[in-house]
Amino acid sequence: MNGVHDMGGMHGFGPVDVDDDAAFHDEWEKAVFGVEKLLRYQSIYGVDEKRHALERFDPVTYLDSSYFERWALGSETLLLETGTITEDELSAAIEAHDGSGLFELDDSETDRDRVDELVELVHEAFRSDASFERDPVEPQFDAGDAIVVRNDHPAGHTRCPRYVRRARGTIHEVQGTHVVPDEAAHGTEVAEPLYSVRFEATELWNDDTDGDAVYIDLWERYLNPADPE
Amino acid sequence: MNGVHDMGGMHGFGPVDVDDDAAFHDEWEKAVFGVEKLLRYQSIYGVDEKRHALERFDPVTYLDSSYFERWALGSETLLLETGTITEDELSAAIEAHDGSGLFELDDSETDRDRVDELVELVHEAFRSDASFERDPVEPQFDAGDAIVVRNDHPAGHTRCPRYVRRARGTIHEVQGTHVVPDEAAHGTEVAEPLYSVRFEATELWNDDTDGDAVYIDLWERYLNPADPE
Amino acid sequence: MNGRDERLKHEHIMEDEHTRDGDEYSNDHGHEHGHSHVHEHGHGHDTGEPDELKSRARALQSLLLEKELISIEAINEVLALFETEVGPMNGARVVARAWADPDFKQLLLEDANEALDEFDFEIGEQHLTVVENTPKTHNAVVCTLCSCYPWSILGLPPTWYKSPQYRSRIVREPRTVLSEFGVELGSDVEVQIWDASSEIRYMVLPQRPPETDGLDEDELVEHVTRDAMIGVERLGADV
Amino acid sequence: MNGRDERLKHEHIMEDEHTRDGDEYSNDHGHEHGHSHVHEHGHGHDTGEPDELKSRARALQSLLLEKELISIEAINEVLALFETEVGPMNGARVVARAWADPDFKQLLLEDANEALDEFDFEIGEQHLTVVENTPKTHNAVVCTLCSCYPWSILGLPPTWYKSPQYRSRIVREPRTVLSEFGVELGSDVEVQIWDASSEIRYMVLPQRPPETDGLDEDELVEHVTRDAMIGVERLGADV
Repeated sequence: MNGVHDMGGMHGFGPVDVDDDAAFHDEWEKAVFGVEKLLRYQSIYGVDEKRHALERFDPVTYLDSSYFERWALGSETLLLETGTITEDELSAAIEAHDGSGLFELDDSETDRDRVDELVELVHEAFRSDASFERDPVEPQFDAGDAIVVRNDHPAGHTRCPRYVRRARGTIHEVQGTHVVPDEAAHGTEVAEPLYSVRFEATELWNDDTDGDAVYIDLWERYLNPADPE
Repeated sequence: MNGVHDMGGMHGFGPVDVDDDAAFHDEWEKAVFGVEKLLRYQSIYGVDEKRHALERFDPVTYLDSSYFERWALGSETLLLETGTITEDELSAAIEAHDGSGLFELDDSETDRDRVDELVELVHEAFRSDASFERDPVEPQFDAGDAIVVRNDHPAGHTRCPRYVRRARGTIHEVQGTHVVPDEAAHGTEVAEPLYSVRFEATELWNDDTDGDAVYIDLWERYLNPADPE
Repeated sequence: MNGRDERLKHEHIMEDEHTRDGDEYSNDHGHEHGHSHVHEHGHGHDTGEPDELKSRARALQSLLLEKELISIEAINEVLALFETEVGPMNGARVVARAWADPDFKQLLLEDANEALDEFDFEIGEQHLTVVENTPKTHNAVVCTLCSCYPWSILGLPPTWYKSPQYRSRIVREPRTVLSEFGVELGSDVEVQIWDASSEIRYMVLPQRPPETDGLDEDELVEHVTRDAMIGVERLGADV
Repeated sequence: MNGRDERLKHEHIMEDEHTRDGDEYSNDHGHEHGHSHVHEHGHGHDTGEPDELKSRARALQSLLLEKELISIEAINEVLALFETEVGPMNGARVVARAWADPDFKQLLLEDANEALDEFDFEIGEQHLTVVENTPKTHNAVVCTLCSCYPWSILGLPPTWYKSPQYRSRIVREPRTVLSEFGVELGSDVEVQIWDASSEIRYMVLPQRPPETDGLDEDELVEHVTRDAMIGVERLGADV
C-alpha cells in the first residue's frame, strides 16, 4: 500500500535527532518489546503480518506514535484479528486494570510448566537461525542485468517502496529464493528470487540528491527487464 | 516538496465521508475564511506562498488539522514571516485575548476610511478577473505530443505531484503562459507554457486502478519529450 | 517521532491540552478501516477542553483588527458576497443554458470564460474549463495537492471535497469513490479525472436528464446539482 | 480530516485526553523546521495527563498474563538475552577480526553468515550482508519502510534510526544527514545507502583507523563503534 510508512524520499520531517540514541526510554517500552518477542516466538502471527498491521493504522496514528507505541497497537490489532483475544476480554481487562506496569503484576499464578515452555521458546529462538529462504527457484535475472521496477500500487502489503518504482537499476546480487512479503502478510506463503538492486541516486531523484547510489532488495515480481524484447 | 499534502494515490485514509457536505461547520471557520480573503485582497502574500506555508507544516499537523485550521495556521505563519505582525505582538494578543470570537469583538474604533478601503478591496476583487496569464512564451509542445514527466524532487514548492512523475502522457491542450508556482511560492515571478496533460490510468497505476484517465495541468519545466532525440 | 501529545509548537504559547470543541460539529463520523486502531478526528465529541488552535486564531484576529488589517464590516461583506453572489446557482444557470442552447454549449466547452461573459455574475472570475459528460464519458474534478475548486461558479467546496479521503483516492480508484456517492458506472463509460494543479478550474457539464424534455432554461436550472457539476453525481445516466 | 483531538478510536474505550508521560523521557527536542508551526512530539513535557495508549497496552499485558500467553519470567529472559548476548559488542568483535585477519575479512564480505559461524554468539541469527567502507566508498544502512536493523549483531536500534527523519532522508540526501551526525565526506567518496527491505540485514565494515596499527583483535574491538557499523560515523577517514 501507498501509506505514510513508505517514507523514503519524503520532505518535511526535519533534522535527525541524533541525540535520541537509546533503544528504550522507559520500562513501558521494555515491556512492549518483551511481550512482542514472546508472542512472535509463539508464532501467533508472522513478521509480515505485523508490519502490515502497523501500515494499516490511520496515517496520523502512524506518524504521531512512537516506535513502541506502534508495536503495542499492532500486537493488539493482530491478537484481536487472530482471535487470540476477544474485544470483550480486552474491554474487561481495561476496565479491571489497576494501572500497574507489567513488571509490577502478580505472575505467581502462572502455571510453572507454561513458564518453562515460554522460556524454552525464547532460548530456542536464540539458538535457531533465521529461516526465510526456500527451495531455489531459477532466477530470471543475473548480476549485472539492467532492470526497471514495475509501477504497481497494491492496496495490500508490499516491500517495493514508491521511490524505486519505474526506476532503472542493475542487479547487484542474486539473493536466493525468499518468501514474498506481499503474500505472507495476507496469509499465503510463496517464494521467489530476491535481488539486491543498485540504483544510481540521480536515477531515483534526478538532481535533487547528494548521494551516489541506493541498494535495495527487491523480489522478482517487482521487476521487469529494462529493455523488454 | 514530497510532503504529505501530495496525497494523490495514497492508501489508508478510508472511505469518503460523503455526508460531511457543508462548506462551514461553525462561526470560527467563517471568521477564518473572511480574514483570509481580506488579507489576500490586500496582497500581503500570494496564493502560492500560502499553499507552501501549509505544506511546510509538520506532517502530523497537516494531516491532523481541518481545512480551516490549516488556513488559520498558514496565515499566522505568513503574517509573521512577512513581518506584518511580530512574535511579540502575537504573544501579547494571545495573553490579552478574552476568548471572544471575531464577530463578538468591538470593531467601533476602526477608522472609517480604512473600513471603506477594505470593503472596496472586496468589491474590486469580485469585479476583476483572475490574472495569472502572462505574455505568451512559445510553447515547446503541441496538442497530441507525447511527453514524459521529469522525476524531480525539489525541496521547495511544486505543483507536479509524485503520482505523475516519470509517467508518459499526451498533451491534451496548450493552456497559455502561466506564472510558475515553484518560483512564485518563493518570491520570484517567472512565466512558462502550461499544458493540460492526459495520462492513461494504467500508465499511472498499472493494474491498481479502476479509472481510465487523469488530466492534470503541468508546466513546461516538469516535462520532457517522450522520445528525446 | 515519539509522542502522542498534541500541542502546537510556538515559543511563547505552550498550553498542554486542546481538543476540538465537540459541540461545534454536527457530524460524528470516525474513519474505520475495518480494524480497531484508527486515529479518530474529533467531530462531535464534547471533550470540554479548550481548543488552543482556535483560541489562538481568535487572538490573532483581534490583533489584525487592532492593526486595521481587517474589519468586521469588510469580513461581513465578503461573507455576504459568498452567500448571495456565489454558489452552485451560478453553475446551474450555466449548465441549464448549455442544455437549452447548443451554440452556447459549444462556446462553453471551447472557451468557458468567453461563454461566461454572457452572465452578470458579480464574482472574481477564475479561468474556467468545462468538461462534458456523455453516455460514454464521466468526468470528475479534484485537487490532490490542496483543495482548488471552481468557487466562482460553484461557491465554496463541501468538506468532503477537501478531505484526504477524496483527494487521495479519486485519481486512483474513481469508480470505487463514485460508488460511495451512489454512482455506479458501467464498464463502457470512460472515467476521466481532472486534477486542478494550476489556476485553471474545472467544472463538469452533466448530461441533460431525459425527464427534462421541453423544459426551458429557468426550469432546467432546478435539475442541476452541485455534485453533478463536481462529477460525483451522474445526471441523465440513462440517456 | 477534521480535528486536532487526539484519541484512539476503539469502541469501548473512549477517554478524552492522553499525552505522553513527560517524565519518562530524557530528551526534550522539538522539531523546528525554521517556521513556527510544527507539531511537537511530546518528549519531556510533564503534562500530568494520563496516557491512554500506554495504560491500554498495560491492560492488554495483564490479559495476556492471565491467558498465560506471556510470563514475566520469560519476558525477563528475553530482556536479559538482549542485554547480555546481543549488542554492538558482537559486531565490534566481527569488525576487529576482519581488520586483523585478511582471510576472515574476505569471507565476511563474501558470505557473512558463514564467517559468523566462527563466533559463539548466542543469538537468533539473521541473514547478514557486510558492506565495506574504503577511502573512496562510504556505506550506511536504513530501513525506509519500517525499521529493520541487524539486531543479531548490533543489538537494538537507537531511536533516531527508527525515526521518520532518518528513514525519509538518508536515501535522498545522505551527505546532509551524515553531516548532522558530524560526518563530512569529500566529493571523491561515493555514498552508498543500503535500504533493508527484505529479511537480509546489512552492516557496515568500517575502515581501520590509522592509529590502530599493531593492535591485536582484543584491542581493536575498543575502536569499533555502533554508529560506524550503521554507517553514520566514519572511522579511518584519513587512511
